[in-house]
Amino acid sequence: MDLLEYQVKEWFGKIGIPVLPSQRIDHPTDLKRLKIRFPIVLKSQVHGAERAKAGGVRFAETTIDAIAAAQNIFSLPIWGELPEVVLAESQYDANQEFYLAVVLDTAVCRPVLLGCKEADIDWESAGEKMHYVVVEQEFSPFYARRLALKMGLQGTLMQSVSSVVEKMYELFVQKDLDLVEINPLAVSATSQVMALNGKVRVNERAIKRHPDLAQMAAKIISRHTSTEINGILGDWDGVEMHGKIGILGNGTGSVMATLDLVANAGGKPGVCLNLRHAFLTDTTPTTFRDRLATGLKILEADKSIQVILINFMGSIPQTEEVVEVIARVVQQDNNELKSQVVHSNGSKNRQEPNSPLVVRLAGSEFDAARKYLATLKTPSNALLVVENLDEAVAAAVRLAKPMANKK
Amino acid sequence: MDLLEYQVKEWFGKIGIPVLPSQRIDHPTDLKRLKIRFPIVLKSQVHGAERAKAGGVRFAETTIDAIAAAQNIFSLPIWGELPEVVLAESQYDANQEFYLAVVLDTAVCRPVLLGCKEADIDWESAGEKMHYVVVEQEFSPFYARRLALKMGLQGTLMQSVSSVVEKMYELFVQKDLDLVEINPLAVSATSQVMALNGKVRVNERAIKRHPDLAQMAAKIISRHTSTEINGILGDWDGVEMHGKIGILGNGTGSVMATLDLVANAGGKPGVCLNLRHAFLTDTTPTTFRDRLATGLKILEADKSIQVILINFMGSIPQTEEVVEVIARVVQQDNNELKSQVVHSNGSKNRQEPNSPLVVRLAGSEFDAARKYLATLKTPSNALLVVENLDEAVAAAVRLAKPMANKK
Amino acid sequence: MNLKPESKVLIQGFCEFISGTHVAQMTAYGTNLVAGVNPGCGGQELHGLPVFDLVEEVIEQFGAIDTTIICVDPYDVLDAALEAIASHIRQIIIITAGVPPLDMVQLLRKAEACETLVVGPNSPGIIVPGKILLGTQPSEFYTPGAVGIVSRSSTLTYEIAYELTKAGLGQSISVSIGSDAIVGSSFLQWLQILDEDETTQAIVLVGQPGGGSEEAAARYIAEAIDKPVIAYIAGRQAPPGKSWRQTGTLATFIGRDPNFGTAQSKLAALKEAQVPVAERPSQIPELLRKEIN
Amino acid sequence: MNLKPESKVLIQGFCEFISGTHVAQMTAYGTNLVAGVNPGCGGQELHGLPVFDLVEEVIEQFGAIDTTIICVDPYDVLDAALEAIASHIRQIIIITAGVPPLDMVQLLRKAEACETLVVGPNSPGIIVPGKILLGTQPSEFYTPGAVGIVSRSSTLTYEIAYELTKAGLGQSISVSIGSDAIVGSSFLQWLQILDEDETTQAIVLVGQPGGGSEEAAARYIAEAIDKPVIAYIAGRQAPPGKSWRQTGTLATFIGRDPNFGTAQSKLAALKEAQVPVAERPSQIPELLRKEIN
Repeated sequence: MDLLEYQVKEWFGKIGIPVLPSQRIDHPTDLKRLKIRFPIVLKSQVHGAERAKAGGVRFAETTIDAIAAAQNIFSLPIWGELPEVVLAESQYDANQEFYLAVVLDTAVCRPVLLGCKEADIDWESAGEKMHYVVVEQEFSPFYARRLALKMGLQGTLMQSVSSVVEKMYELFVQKDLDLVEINPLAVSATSQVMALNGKVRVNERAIKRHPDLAQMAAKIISRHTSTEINGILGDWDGVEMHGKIGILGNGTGSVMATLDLVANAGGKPGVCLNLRHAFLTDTTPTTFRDRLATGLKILEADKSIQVILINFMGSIPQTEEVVEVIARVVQQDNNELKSQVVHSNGSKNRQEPNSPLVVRLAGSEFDAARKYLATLKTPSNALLVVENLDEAVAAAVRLAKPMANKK
Repeated sequence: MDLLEYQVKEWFGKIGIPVLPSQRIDHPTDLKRLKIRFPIVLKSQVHGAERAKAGGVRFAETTIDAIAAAQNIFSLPIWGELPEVVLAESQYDANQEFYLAVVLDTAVCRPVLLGCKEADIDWESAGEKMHYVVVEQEFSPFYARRLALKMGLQGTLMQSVSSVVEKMYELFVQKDLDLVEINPLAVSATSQVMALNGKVRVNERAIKRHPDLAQMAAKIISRHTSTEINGILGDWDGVEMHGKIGILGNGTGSVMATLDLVANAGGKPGVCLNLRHAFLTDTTPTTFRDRLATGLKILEADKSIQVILINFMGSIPQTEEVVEVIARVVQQDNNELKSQVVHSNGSKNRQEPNSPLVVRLAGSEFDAARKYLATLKTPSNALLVVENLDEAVAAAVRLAKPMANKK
Repeated sequence: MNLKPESKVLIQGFCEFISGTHVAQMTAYGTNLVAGVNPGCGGQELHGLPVFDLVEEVIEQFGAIDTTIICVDPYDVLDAALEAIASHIRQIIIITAGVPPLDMVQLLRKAEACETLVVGPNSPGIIVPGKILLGTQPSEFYTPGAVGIVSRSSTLTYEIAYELTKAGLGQSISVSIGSDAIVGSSFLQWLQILDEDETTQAIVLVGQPGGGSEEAAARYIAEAIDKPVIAYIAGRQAPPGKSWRQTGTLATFIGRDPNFGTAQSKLAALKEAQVPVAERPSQIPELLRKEIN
Repeated sequence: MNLKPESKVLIQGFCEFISGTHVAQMTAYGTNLVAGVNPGCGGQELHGLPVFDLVEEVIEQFGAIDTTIICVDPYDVLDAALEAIASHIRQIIIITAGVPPLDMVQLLRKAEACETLVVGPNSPGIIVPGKILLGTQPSEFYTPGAVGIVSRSSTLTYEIAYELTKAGLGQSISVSIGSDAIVGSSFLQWLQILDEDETTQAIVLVGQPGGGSEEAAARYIAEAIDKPVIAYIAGRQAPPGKSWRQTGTLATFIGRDPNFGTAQSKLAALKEAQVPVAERPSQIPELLRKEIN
């Protein structure tokens, strides 16, 4: 989950990272009660990158200018997102600008401190200019000094930069972050440092143990579409493609392998979901059964999906209830089909049944499930239960083809 | 530094330890705007023990009763301390009462979790009933469960008690405490737990790195006498006795050894101060020189002190400045003597010079100092410089005797 | 690694990642499962196991424990593992998925200092077919034999075992190191164990996008592994963005390939190391046969 | 413990607890003081020592360091010590007084895990008269000889050395373990070192109120020390309340004597162990002579 700039700066201020005086503007008229001095800069609070290029950053010297600029920014979508908040901030005379970050490096299984004596880095050629320190053991300020010295800093500037890095690390651990970045960290002519812009990415698995973060996430979920959420909260635990075959599985590797098989068999994979752990959008604890039900709902709601391929093998939690969920979905089709014929609302497509389900079940734990599913009365093609994975994939691909543009 | 109950409960509430609804009362009329429901209990916020016995805890069922009780409490000193605040709190039906604490055990160099299934323990016989767990490595909740199980708890009560201990530990580390105690932790008929009273002792060496604590300490220092401060903030780094010979030294052991020598030579040691590190009352960083000056001032202000014995040996920081401080004190005597004779304020004793100084200096670093002090013109007996410790002690004892009741 | 059938095993927690069926399966397989630990439930019995509140109580009753299988809620994994380490358990298998990565960083620092092997999190564990089952791998897909499997996936691990079994190729050891971004034991450690294991004649390496462990494994195979290795990488057709999630967008800074974390990068490394790569799980047996013969 | 004169020594920090005189004294004594570390001052020279920003820079230039003497501000001691441990320095002497006790708890956990010896905090260090000086003990009061001194005090340690020297009794090793409530190395460790040291023929133990280390030392002397030991305990005449400060008022709970921490408790334990106790520092030489002869 990525925070907005004004939220990042609130956190920075609280933990003691120097930030400029600023004020949150919810409506252009708030600028009449501005508590900071002109000239100011007004910044659109959106998640998308390249906000300045898109016109989301404007300078103002008077209240009238500021209100006009804010009106402009409030009505300017950036990467499809309209800001709910604009940040008004003092201006700062920077002599130098640095880049600082703390990031979790999964290759070494440790947090890494990053620093560069340039801001706005060209990522392609950053290698030589970017310095890093791996936080091998429990953090202690000497790791931050190591970074500042590697960056070539000395004396008091070395100490004030390393003290900012210390606080970034404190935030990183306190809030379970994947990334905290200051870009740029401005250095004044008198060697004072100031975080002019910052980025914070919260690890999605830890959100639920921080009440403040859980609240932020819930707010984002309630206000945005799933694709936007995907962009803001980080990836779903799944893959979003635009083909016709939706995939549900248990475990990333298994879902990926199924996706590959579908593609290799000439099919087009659509949204693929891993049901092994909670979705980002789940605000309360979920069970496997719940996630299957949610996953099926997401795929049914997706208009491009024509076939749903479920791949379960071995043992999954709550086998009986899981089979019940599948049975209910398939039978609901039946009921819905009838009810929709009666209360047709004019949309011809809605009279059609839901996407057919190809369910691959391998392993003796599913013996009872297979028998039970075989007894269900379903519309033809609504449910196919297969044991062999290659066969299941072939069936899904076959079912997807003749039904093109069905929905 | 010991916190008052209402401060403890604020901390408990913030960290998630269950406390009753309560309200801070600064003046009896605040009870007209009471936000909690009657019946309530009103508790005097003082540092002294046995508050209830002294009449500092009263129950009230109506506003009129409550105001009367509060007036009573506000005018009742306990161990010489008048409360600035009274705490109004809801009442609670306890089924059982436990004792919980986290304390730093210096013998094992680790924090220790303590728990007992009885509150209001008789310390003498607590041994068998009190259970403890040493937090050997970094704390993790399993240490708290170990304690709760040793206490003989089970199921959900075991879990809710261990979760309280977890939070106590979090507070202990976050605020650098010597002790955090809940006494009693009430358990309701439905196994809900509630911290009815608590005690927090902050380690005095860590106060300065917590801005909130430093502020509390400064407030206490500004409002109380030094003896009260001694009681509230914990011991001075020194010993307070009531004899005639004040002692200043560098290091606890050296001060203690000097004290013993004085006592063994028939003298009566008074306040003894160790100048090796900052006094509790120092709110800003100090140097050795500063502490010597403060120490001399404290002893001069103490009316029972008749001789000051300084024991320095080997090397002390800032030797030259330190000698300068001694010289100035001795010479100031001269000046003050004159000025006091002129502007006599009627108090005959104040015409007398300050207490004589016996300065023991051993080691070659003091060679220059000895020479310099020998050149000073001082009233007879105002300054005696000796190298041998036993001799210095003998001189101090000798000087203290004929001047009995001088001040 | 102690994988002897008689070694003593404990289960910590019984959340959704483990079921009575799994426990029964382990017991039926002969795993010496002595007890379960579930705080607040001490004195009860669950899935035929005596349940205790603390690990130290189990050790008091049954003596030293060799391996613990952790299935507590994700936010309690660190505590459970630290409790196990404090009780001198030196092999930890974490089945639970969804553990916050910084908890894992803290755990791994401690585990390294105490020379403790951590497998997982988000791993179905280890099986030595016919001998011992430590985790939730369904034993029915396995038969004893000479192929070692090391994988980052959960279900895909036994998907591949199933293909081998169907093709008449038994397995020596199968381990999933866990599909999370940060896991304890590495491909390298397990390749070495399998290389030294006398029963193992060939190795199947199963990878997926994210991180750089397959690349490191490829280099290690080229340098140090004498036995034949076949690889399978899931997710070739998945959009590449997926992999960034596990690496932090800043991984390139520290001198890494911009392709870092993609299936393509892994395939290239394996090709460079001359490790044959299967197109799909069902192709693995035929590739293996070519290498073994 | 490596106390060889040629072992390499570093100073971290130059706060009020160390002066140019101390540094000059160590150098004059032949201590192989290679550098100082003072963040923000790298490249400068102080008291004749080259100053660096980081410990690792010193090691890069001078090779492995045996001992570091920490004199940073009290709140920076933990960081300095962790930096030293990360740079594989295995002997740490902390001169600084006023270190928060919970910082020490954290440091000691780490030091124990890394087998690092920590002396102090609030200690003037170690002297091997005529050979090496590690800390701020004034060497002028010492002469080489056969009496080992182990003490919790600072100034009182060399007060006693001075008495010995004046009486013609030289010293083998003198160490102050530090007078804080929580310190690294213990009386027991040093009694063992002195017992094994070939030069040492007799030991002086110097204690003060607070904690239970003198009591533990008394029991250890009775059980394990063959050489004669003389004790001196300061603070017999001090009001007993003082000792509580260092123990937490709750110490009695865990099965301890209500007298715990007082000078009286220490004297009783020494009597029980039949260790002769001096009344005053100047009495120590005569007691020693009785034991040696």
